[in-house]
Amino acid sequence: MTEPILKLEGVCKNFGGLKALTDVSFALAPGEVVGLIGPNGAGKTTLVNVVTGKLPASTGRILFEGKDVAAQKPHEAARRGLARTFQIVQPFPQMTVIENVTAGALFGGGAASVGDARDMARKSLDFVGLAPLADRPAAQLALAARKRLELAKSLAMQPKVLMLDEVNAGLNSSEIDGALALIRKIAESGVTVLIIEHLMKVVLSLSKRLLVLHHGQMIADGPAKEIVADERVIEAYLGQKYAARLKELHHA
Amino acid sequence: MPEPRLDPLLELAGVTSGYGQIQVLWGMDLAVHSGEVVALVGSNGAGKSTLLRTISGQLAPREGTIRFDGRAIGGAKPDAVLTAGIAHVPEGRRLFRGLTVRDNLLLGAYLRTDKDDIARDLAWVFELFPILAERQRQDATTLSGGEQQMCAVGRGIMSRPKLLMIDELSLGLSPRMVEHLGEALIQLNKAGQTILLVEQDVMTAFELSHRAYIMENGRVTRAGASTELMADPTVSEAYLSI
Amino acid sequence: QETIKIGAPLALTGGLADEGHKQDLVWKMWVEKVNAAGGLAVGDKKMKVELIEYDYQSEGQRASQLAEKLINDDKVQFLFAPFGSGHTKIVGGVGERYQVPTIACVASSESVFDQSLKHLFGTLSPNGGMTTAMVKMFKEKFPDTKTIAVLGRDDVFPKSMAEGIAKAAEAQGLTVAYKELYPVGTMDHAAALSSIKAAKPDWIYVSGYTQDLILARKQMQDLGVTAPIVTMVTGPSYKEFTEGLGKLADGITSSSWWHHATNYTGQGVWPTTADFYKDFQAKTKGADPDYVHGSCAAAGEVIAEALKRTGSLDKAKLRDAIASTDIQTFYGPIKFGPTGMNLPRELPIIQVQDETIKVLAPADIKNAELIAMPK
Amino acid sequence: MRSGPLAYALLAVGILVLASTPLYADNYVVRTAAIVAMYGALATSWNFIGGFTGYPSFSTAAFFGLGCYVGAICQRAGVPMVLAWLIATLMVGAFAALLGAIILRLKGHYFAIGSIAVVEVCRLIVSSWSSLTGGGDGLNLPLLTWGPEQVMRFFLFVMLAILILSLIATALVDRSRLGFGLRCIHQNEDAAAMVGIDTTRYKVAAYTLSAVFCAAAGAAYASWTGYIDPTESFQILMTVKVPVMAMLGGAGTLAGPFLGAAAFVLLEEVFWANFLDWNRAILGVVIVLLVFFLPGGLLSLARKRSAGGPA
Amino acid sequence: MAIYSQILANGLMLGALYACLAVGFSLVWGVLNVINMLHGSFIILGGYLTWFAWHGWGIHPIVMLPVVGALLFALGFALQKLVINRVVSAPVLTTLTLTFGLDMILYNVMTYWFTATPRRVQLDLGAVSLGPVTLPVDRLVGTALALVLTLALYAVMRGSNIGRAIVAVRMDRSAAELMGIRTERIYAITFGIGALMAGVAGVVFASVFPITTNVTGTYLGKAFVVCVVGGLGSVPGALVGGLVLGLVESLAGHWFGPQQAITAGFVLMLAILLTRPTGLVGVRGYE
Ligand SMILES: Nc1ncnc2c1ncn2[C@@H]1O[C@H](COP(=O)(O)OP(=O)(O)OP(=O)(O)O)[C@@H](O)[C@H]1O
Ligand SMILES: Nc1ncnc2c1ncn2[C@@H]1O[C@H](COP(=O)(O)OP(=O)(O)OP(=O)(O)O)[C@@H](O)[C@H]1O
Ligand SMILES: [Mg+2]
Ligand SMILES: [Mg+2]
Repeated sequence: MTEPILKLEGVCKNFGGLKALTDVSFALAPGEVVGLIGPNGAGKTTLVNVVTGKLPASTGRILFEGKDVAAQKPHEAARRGLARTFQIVQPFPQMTVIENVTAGALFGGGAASVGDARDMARKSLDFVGLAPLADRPAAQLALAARKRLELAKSLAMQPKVLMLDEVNAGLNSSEIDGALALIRKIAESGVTVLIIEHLMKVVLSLSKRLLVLHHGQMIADGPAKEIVADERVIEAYLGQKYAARLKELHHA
Repeated sequence: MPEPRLDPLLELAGVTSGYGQIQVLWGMDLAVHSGEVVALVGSNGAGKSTLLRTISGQLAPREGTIRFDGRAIGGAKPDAVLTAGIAHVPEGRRLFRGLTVRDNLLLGAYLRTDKDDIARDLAWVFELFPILAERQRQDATTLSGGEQQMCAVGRGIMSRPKLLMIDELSLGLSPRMVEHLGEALIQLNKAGQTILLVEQDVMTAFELSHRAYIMENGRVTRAGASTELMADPTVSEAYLSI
Repeated sequence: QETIKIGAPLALTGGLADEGHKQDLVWKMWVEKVNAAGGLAVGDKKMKVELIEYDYQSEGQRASQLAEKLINDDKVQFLFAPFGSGHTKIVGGVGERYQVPTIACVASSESVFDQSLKHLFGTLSPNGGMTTAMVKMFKEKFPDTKTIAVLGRDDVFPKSMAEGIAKAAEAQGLTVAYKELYPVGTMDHAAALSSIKAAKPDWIYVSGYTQDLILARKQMQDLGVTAPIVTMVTGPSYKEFTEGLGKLADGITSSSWWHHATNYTGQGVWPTTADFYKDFQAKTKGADPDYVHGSCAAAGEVIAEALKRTGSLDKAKLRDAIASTDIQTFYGPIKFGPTGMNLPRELPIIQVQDETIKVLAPADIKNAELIAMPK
Repeated sequence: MRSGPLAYALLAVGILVLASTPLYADNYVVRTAAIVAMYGALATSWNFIGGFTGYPSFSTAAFFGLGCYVGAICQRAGVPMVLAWLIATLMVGAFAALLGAIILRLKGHYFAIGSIAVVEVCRLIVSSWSSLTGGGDGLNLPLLTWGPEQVMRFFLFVMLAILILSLIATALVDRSRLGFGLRCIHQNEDAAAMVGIDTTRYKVAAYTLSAVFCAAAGAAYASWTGYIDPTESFQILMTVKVPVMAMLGGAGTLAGPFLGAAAFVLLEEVFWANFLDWNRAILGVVIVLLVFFLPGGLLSLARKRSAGGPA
Repeated sequence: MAIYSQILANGLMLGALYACLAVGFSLVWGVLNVINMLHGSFIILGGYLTWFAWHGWGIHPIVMLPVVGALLFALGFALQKLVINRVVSAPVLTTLTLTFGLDMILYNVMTYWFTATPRRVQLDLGAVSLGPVTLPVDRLVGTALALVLTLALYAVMRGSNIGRAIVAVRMDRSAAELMGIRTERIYAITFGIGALMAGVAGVVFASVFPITTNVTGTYLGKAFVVCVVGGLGSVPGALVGGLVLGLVESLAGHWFGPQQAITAGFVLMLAILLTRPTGLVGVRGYE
């Protein structure tokens, strides 16, 4: 059993009286691809925010490569190799696509100079297939391209753990297929990936293991097949109709 | 009196539109009849939201005509379009922060002056979405994503539109929530509401609608009864895989 | 034909606009009168006077900028400094650098003149003269006066008055029961006045500009703060003060540098105070001049005298001639001390009685007795 | 901020014109040139925080005023003039860094208010700390004993030097990691932090840079006029005027703030010389028109011409 | 102890005036994202109109209240409709530059016509005593008016369609359009209301303080502080901010002398900015 790369122990986060996360614990092994699902408002985005230092945890430990990083700032997380994408995409709108990615390489990816960073950025644009749009201002991109830009930026930061917060929401089926291939490629390069998504197609086709958050609590953690059959998960998240549809597919 | 069954409630012919120098719609034809649920599906950036914005008056069409309820409404301002009877539930819910759920719903009735009817419609929205009644004094943006979507739809209903246009009903919602909202829409339609639904999740869209249009690059490429389209192998290949 | 050019950076807009307009008014009156008489005598020929004014918008930086413009672009031979000690210092500094004689008509703080500006001359007497005599007189008339409360604006002149009166009062055996400064931009005096009320002083002394004083008087009334003597410096010297307060101004005492009730005779375009008063009333349709008007109108005579005596436009000679000025004017004697300030003289103490200004001292122009504040 | 050759040419011409005024013009023109250089330095300085980083800072007058006071107090204590300026620059820089670490936690509107409050608080503290600052009486500084021409030239070159230093700093920052990071922060601060930019440190650096040149200019200005007081040194008007200048020229560009400052000072010059009663209103009208017709600043004129059609 | 009841009364009365002074500014800033540099001049304009009516024709300020309110509403509405709306969605620095320019014009016009002479409406209504506390009648009436007007505005904002529309436009302009709200009109109405509140504050102020154009900057500064202390863009925020500021200044003036009173206000403001940037009762969302 390898040492987990990211481990949460009893993490809680409160907003005033609201308990957004209660006693959340789990661990990710290096290179693993794990899905995180849960109803709207369950606390998924909050979890990412806490792990990346955007929000301070109220209590609990966050271990990254064995070190407690609960008190880190976002930029420290980025430099350590903890990258994330935003549920609502956050580009630097007036900058070109390549500049956006260069920022990732320069500050998060440890590039020595702006020139080096540019080279790294180019590679990561090639990787996600955005190279043709490199000189467009980010604001002009359509949604799918913006989501790719988020990915490219995160990749340029040379992350060890990548947290994807609904990168596929709003994409249609064929676009999703492209995105899936891309994420698989990233995972194959050894990056640990945590996928947050409401599209079960994406979650199921990428991850063998699923975590389920509900009202800020981790109600299930285990192999995907078992999880989608779990009554609590169906009750809280999938709904009977959808679960039935899934089961049908499994039989087919 | 025109025959309501035959004459479409909303009719677009050859509409083009866009932003500044970017043209997005390249000659859209589309019709919605009274009492129908019509779905509009298509790839990302096809121009679905742009189409709804053009209908609701946030964008002016550059060419073509938009007729609603027998009148041309192309180029009218949003308040005029709303008065004519079209409500637009925008992509991403766009509830007003700092206002309660109830105030948000009442803003849907901003242009209406019939106090008693407004109260009745509010009660009807609360009946349709009981959770909103429970939360009516809460700041709307503290609702969960699904509840916000209900509130947005409810706000659309509050203008008592002849046509309700909903953009991206299921975006970012849990499967269970999508199911729940779908049921609510069917209930609404049964009560006589005409609906134009833009939906990324094609399966859901076809299930909820009578007819559907498929859009690509600012044009309609396919149209027909939803059940037929769903059965069409070319369509299911391109748009349906679980 | 050559003219004599006098430059004046003035505050025609901004906080000091009213004062600026007063200066503008009487200087123009003086120039008109001088030119109507053919001009000023320089030796044996007469030269017309030209007054060049710019609005410095009550901003010190701009005042110094405009002073330089006047000297460099307009080639003025003399400068009139603007209102107030602070801005006088700034303009005086510029005059000094270019060795252009500068006449300050409305700066009374000694700190302005103690920085060895050799080209700056002030027609007001030191304001030290306003405190000691006042304490002495009030103590004499109202022997029960034991305590004083002082509230002063934190600005060059009002602050030095507040500090001066406190010192003079202590020196003559009074107790200073309250002494605070309020900052520029104070909107409300209620807190300070409530504290003063609690201290129950026999004499309340407030210094500041007209608008501060109107507010302070009004709030004293509202909050029931009274004392047998209430002094507001230099409130009653200004008609804006008495007009703004109406009945409420009654009983308020103050000191001033000049009052039109005085009767001086001297040289220049207005040989007597009455002459000036008459012209002024004609010009303003019946308004009364205050010390700003008087001091500024007399300042021109300093220049006239120096030109007459030197008979040339040589700057250095003119400067020396001004330094040795010793003349009588309708405004009173002007003779500069070693720092360039007009010599101390007995300054008028005034009081508002029945909404008009009465002079309590000095004895020769006195036309009323000190009365206690009406209850 | 892509500064083309045009910007550099404009700058060079501008600086040369200012520097050469003593050759052909009278002292007053030289003085105006020095004031242009001074405001140019202030606006260029503001650009670090306001232009690059996009934080609406109104602290300029605080730094300027503190510069005046630190310089004056040092000089009165016998420190040689230039050394006093240096001390003022360093001390105010350190102060800005400390202050920045506190108020840069605020964003948008709140930062704007915080930064403007700093000016007021500094003014109030300076005016109530009479033992050190002379309070409302102000402070006198030793006047230079040279002739007026020499003094004027000297201060023209001092102000020009500060301006040039601020421009060089701008050009350097523009090309560096710091500049890149600041522009990222301008565009989207959350995202900037997420790509690994230490936003706090970067912002503090920008804020400090925006202070040091103001402090230097303030200290030099105090020596130049020879008398300072709290109301003149901490002018709210200056704090609003400097960003307005930068906006007029083009915020976030290399040459814009300087050009805006030059235009503003010259316009003021023309108006109050020619319209005694209405100078303020006329300047107001000019500002309103500029906002309408040149929202991107004066530089956008030049850019429009050189850029040609849409890309 | 008597002195403290007086000090508290002073503080509350002053605070209500501060609230009245700031509420329009806060609204315009919060809703339109415009830092309205004209606000101080609007107040003085309202004050001068009152003074001239009183001085020239003996019209009582109470009568002028609706008149001045209507005039300033019209002025604000027109300014926004014709001028500011053209750049209203530009960054805050641009609109600030614009209102700064407009204020230079208005200020110049006012000093030219009215001069800088301090004017005062000499109502001199005397004072009433409540035990050890003396309450000036005019200020008491002013305080009551300030409170009533502020609360009236609050009622409008909370309960009426226009109020909801104003909040909606502030939060999401394009979604508001979809509700049939004509956003430009709402902007103009909001700016008009801001000017109206400034105008009526001017009426109250002219009856209580001497007014002159010199104090426009002071008023603006107070409005800033009140907004921050209470919270930007909300009526209760301005009310709470005004009252707290009035109390703090009053107490600090008593304890540390008037010189420190204003400093105390600013220190309070900085402290609140740093610990609770949204103000004491503010809502989030103006970052
Ligand atoms: N900054 C905040 N302040 C107060 N409450 C917050 C804040 N951020 C999130 N919340 C609340 O915390 C809860 C969890 O939100 P979160 O965004 O983590 O949900 P989520 O699981 O990502 O939901 P979704 O699937 O809709 O994106 C919600 O009730 C939300 O309203
Ligand atoms: N405000 C805008 N300015 C410029 N271009 C825009 C704007 N909004 C959308 N676009 C462009 O118009 C095109 C169509 O966008 P639209 O939002 O209508 O697509 P859509 O079909 O609704 O897609 P989605 O499924 O992502 O919602 C896209 O290429 C997009 O980049
Ligand atoms: Mg989320
Ligand atoms: Mg869309």
